[in-house]
Amino acid sequence: MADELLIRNGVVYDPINGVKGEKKDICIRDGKVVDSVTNPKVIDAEGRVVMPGGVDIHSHIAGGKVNAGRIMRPEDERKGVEPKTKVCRAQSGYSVPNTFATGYRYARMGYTFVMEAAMPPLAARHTHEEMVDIPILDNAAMPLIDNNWMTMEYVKSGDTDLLAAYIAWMMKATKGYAVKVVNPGGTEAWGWGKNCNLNDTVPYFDVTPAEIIKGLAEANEKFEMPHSIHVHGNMLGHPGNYEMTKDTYDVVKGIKPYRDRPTMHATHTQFHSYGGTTWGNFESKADAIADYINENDHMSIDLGSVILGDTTTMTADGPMEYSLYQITGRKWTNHDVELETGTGITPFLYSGKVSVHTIQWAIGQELALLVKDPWKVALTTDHPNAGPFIGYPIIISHLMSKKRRDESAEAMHKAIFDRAALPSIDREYDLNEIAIITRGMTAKTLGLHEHGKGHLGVGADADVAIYDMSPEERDAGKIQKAFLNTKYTIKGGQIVVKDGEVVATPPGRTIFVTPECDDKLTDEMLVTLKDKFAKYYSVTFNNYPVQDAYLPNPYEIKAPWRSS
Amino acid sequence: MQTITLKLKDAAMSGIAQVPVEVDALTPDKLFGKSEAELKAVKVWWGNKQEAAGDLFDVSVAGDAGSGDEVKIVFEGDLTRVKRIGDGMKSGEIEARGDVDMHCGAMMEGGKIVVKGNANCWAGREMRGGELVIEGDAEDNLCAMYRGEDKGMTGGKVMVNGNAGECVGQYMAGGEILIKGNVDRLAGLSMSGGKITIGGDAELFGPDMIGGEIVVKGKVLEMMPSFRPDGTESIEGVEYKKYLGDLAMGEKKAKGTLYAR
Amino acid sequence: MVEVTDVVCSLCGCVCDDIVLEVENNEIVKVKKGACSVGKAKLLGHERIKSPAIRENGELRECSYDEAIKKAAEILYKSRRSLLYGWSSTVCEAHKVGVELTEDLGAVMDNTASVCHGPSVLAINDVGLPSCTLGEVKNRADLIIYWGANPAQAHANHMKRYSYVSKGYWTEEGKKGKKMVVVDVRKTMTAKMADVFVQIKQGKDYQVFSALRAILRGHEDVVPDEVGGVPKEQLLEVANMVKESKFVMTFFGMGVTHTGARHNNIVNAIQFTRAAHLHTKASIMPLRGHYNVAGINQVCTWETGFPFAIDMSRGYAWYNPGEQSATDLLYRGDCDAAMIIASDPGAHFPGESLKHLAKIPVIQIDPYANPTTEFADVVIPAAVSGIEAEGNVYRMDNVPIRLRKILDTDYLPDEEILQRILTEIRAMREKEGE
Amino acid sequence: MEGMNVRLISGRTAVQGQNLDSKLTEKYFGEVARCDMNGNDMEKLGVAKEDTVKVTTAYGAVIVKAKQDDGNPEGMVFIPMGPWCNAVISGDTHGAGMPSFKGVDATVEKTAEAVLPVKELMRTYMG
Repeated sequence: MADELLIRNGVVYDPINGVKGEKKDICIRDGKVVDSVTNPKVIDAEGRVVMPGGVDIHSHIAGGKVNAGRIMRPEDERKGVEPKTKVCRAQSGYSVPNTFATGYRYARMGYTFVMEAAMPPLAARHTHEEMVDIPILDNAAMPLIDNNWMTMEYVKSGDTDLLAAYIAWMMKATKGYAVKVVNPGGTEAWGWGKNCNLNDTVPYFDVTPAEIIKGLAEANEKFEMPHSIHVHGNMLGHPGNYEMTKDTYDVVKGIKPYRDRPTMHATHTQFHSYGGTTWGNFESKADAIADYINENDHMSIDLGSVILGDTTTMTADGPMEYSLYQITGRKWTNHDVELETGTGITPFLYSGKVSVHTIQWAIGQELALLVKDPWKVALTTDHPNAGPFIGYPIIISHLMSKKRRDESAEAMHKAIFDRAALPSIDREYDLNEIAIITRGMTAKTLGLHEHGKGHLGVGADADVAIYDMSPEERDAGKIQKAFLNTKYTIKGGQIVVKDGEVVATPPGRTIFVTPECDDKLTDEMLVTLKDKFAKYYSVTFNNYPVQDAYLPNPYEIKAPWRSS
Repeated sequence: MQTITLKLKDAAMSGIAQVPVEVDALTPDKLFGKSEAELKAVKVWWGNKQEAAGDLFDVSVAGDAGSGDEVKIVFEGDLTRVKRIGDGMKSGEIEARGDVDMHCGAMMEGGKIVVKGNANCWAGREMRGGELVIEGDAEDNLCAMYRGEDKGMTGGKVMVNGNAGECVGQYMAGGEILIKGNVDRLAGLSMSGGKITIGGDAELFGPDMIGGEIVVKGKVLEMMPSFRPDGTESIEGVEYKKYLGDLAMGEKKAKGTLYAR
Repeated sequence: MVEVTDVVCSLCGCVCDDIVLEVENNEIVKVKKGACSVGKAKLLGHERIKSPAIRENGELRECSYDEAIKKAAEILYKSRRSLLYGWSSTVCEAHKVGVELTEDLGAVMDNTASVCHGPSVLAINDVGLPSCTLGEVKNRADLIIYWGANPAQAHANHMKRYSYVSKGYWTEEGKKGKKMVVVDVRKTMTAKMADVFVQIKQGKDYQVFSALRAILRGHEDVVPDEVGGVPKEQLLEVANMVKESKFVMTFFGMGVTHTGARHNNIVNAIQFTRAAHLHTKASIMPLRGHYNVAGINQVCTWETGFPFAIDMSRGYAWYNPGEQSATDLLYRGDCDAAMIIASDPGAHFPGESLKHLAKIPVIQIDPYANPTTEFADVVIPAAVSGIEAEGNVYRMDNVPIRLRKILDTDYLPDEEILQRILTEIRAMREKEGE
Repeated sequence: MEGMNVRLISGRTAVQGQNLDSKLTEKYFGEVARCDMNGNDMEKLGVAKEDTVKVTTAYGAVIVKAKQDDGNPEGMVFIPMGPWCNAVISGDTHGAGMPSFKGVDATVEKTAEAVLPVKELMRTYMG
């Protein structure tokens, strides 16, 4: 007998299908949304908010960097400990939770897909090993391809087709999803303790970060890639960086995407929207960035919104983490990866008593509120950089309630009234807009809506979140509570959370993209690549690619070469 | 005043292994207001299982208490494998009659603990307030931080009549420690506040200090090579050499002070 | 005869992956390329434990896998506090089952880091670790420091593949364009190759690091004329070499973790690297011993939050080396049963700790008999990972590499043995209605 | 002559590594059940290569064979890591999890006693 489920009478928000708070039944059979069911188990969702499973576009949940953060922070791991239960494994950690806690906590918030935002190709096996250990969630990971010597050499020589062949090989070798860019050129320069601005020349490689971004965007569009290039630009976190951020966006402006999606996704934009020239006169320039996004259609962004409190910052942007550690003097881990990328990790405390942190806190929300079209914005905290993902409900409650924002601002450093725009913004998100920035936009921007994610149309994955709140709820505290623990989370047709408790822990799938590249091009590229392995890598060419054993539940998306 | 006497039964430590009994559930504030039957039923971790306090200890109760402050717990029997005595305690008094195992007085916020014997490692770990008296020796990491934390003891008073082991007051940020005897290496490691007084000898004390002070009344067996002499100062009528550091942390951070003879 | 290439060595933390073997009739007959003498010895094989066995009246009696696994499960199931120790010479797939078993039992899980680079992990807990992959060293480093380490003996391919002798992008000339400093208490084989040999007094590493840090931070004035047996002039010389380098790499070994201030030596070594970074690009790395000791630290960390010495008795992880680490549990007589897998405490633990191991029931899972076998009450032979079983391992720089299966075997892989023990334990629990 | 006060350290050697998985062999025994000393120290003790010496610490005593290695400073002896060295090492880790495998105060003296083979050495722990 078919496995059927009927979610009855919920108030459904399914923005991809244009459903904005309609009372509607959701029928599920064998893990998919269907038209009708015959003999289902029934969930009564009368008066409750129903959304597709959440889709996180950018979060650091698995891999060497995250684990190095855990090893460095036993004091974080001792927070949030929960003993094993009949269903759940033991949990540890707050800003860098163990893999099990990561799966449970996301599922409890109604999320069913999370994108690991940065996978060092050489350590891709590690990322996959951890992703397999994250229960419930479907996931994917973006390999870092911007500071790679191969990339920079092809950008320099202008061989976009060969660069595309390299991207294709890398996606397959790492079982990755999209091209990730982190401080292009700057991370390579960090190999010598240096850094790069957008138009600086990368030491020894004679290319600029701007050229790297442009080259990768062009090469990415050679294929029918579901996602654009995913960019963490240069000079993250530096006062006055907003001009460079806009210049970065301009770099890809003329490049035509393969379909109706942006050419570049700019991630954790909060960290890139800074005015002033020093930390002393630091101010929000979220308005300037929002204006740019409002006026242009080739860009999407995610917030990187700040959650106050202690967290663990981690990024492939090694020089940025070094500057942060120089400010705090706290512990610092760095891990440069040969020929490819790097990693920096340092703990950080965002305090509402500190002017800079207060302004940072405001910027993330300003971006959400000043960008007019929510289809261009995704909710993230760049977990755990601006704060742990379990803070999402806090941000949702602030975006939905001007009153809540005013109350929070009142308790914070006065700088928020002088050097940020947030207190003067009246806009409040509605639930439809929340559904957009947490599932509709993210699924669409990643191209996952065509693979069953982020919506509840017939044929979609039966990933559903039922929140224990009425669509009329205006109390920010109650909204926050409802979004932290669902009434039900359903993953692939199976109830995984009930009344805020995890009740089942099925394994998730790993989604990866296979760009299809001409053999001749590939062979030509491989001559250069094999030479790199022979001379410079510390592992062999044959031991490099991720073996199938690392993806017990694979889901492949093919990206054909574009004929035109 | 109420006195609760908990004598560890001999059977608990008579197996081939001495599996530690962890008594963080047995503090004056947690036991206040419990009847003798309730008290005996309190669950105590012993290895991977929880046992009723009454099954592990002979329990006797005398007197009454109006608040946690008026509760005194006396631990008796072989306490060498009894861990976490007074862990997180907020008020009242604990007397441990014998040598105690690790984490005695860890996370303590108030009240008083007297150990009539030696204390194993991590006594007074992350202590926030109250008073801890160890009549014998304290082993290593007295009043230190938990792994990875940047603060150890932040408040309260600790007195050790005997000697203490390595890393006394590691990452200490406040409060006072007085050791009458000698200490092993690295006392006051990464200390940022508070005061450690060592009655006896010490070696390599104060490394990576960024605040606070250490006074060594006995012999200095070996001095850190990264402190700057800064004249002399008189403490209680005795002339001490003063040092500033640790300069290995850089000039800006080197705000610790050592006094040695 | 078949030639097998890209074979991954499962001996030390170097995890060399360019080994070429000749295989004939399911036997490795020749190591053609890539392995050092130590790795070669492993690949060519040693005498194996023939059969599962259970100790009866002091003697090991051979038995079936089923019987040994059932006996092992009984021992662990009955235990109030068992120690599951070892793990560094097996693959991550086995580690995962190990963590699950630990959690299920409410046991203590510890690994051999506890007696080699556990102190390094403790130091990372306090200050982090500025490091890199070994290829970075190969391509960029012009100053190599080996401190308390003797790779010429213990990691024979290390200098050739990754550091002093290797050639890379900016180091085309190999050792010609590099300098090497060795800090040790005795003049080892490695020390004899060094440009500068700093001979320090045994146990004085800590103060030497502090002195170097003070110098690198501009306070040479406070440093006395001699620190830890090293003249100040030589400290200044080393500090200058650091300042003048483009990329300085410090590798350290058990000469620093086993002595004096132990983990605080490593805190200080890392602080030295942080101070060096003010002048140059500076990185530091522990020379990990077993091929997958880094891996067990990784797996334990993502699954429990903590890298070693993990106590699951309360159903969640509590981490405190020095309390839950294996030598401590045994020395203190804290545990009532032990399962030893892929390691040999019999040879590598202090005698004072072994006395307790001799008293309690011991399960051993290993391909080879060793001193621990003398204590074992249940012996379960395993396939050799990297020769007879595949799986993931982490090199000393945490680069994940997949071990290959070269030969067929009837021995069970570690993962399967553990899974079967876990299944038995769960069946016992169900039977008793827990 | 009386025992000489020394500092004992242990560590890896290549041959010890080659025999990690064959510790019950003669090769391992020959490599690991030995004590490297400075030639001058050997002279003072009146021991020659292959003579047996008794190394005693506060935690135990062990018999090993003497071997000359002038890379060792005088007053320090080296026993490769393994069962013989561990016979005289303390289990106390000072709350750090790591025993002091290096830097142990010891005395060395010439002895006529024989080195215990590994299995017999293990049996001494059985009590």
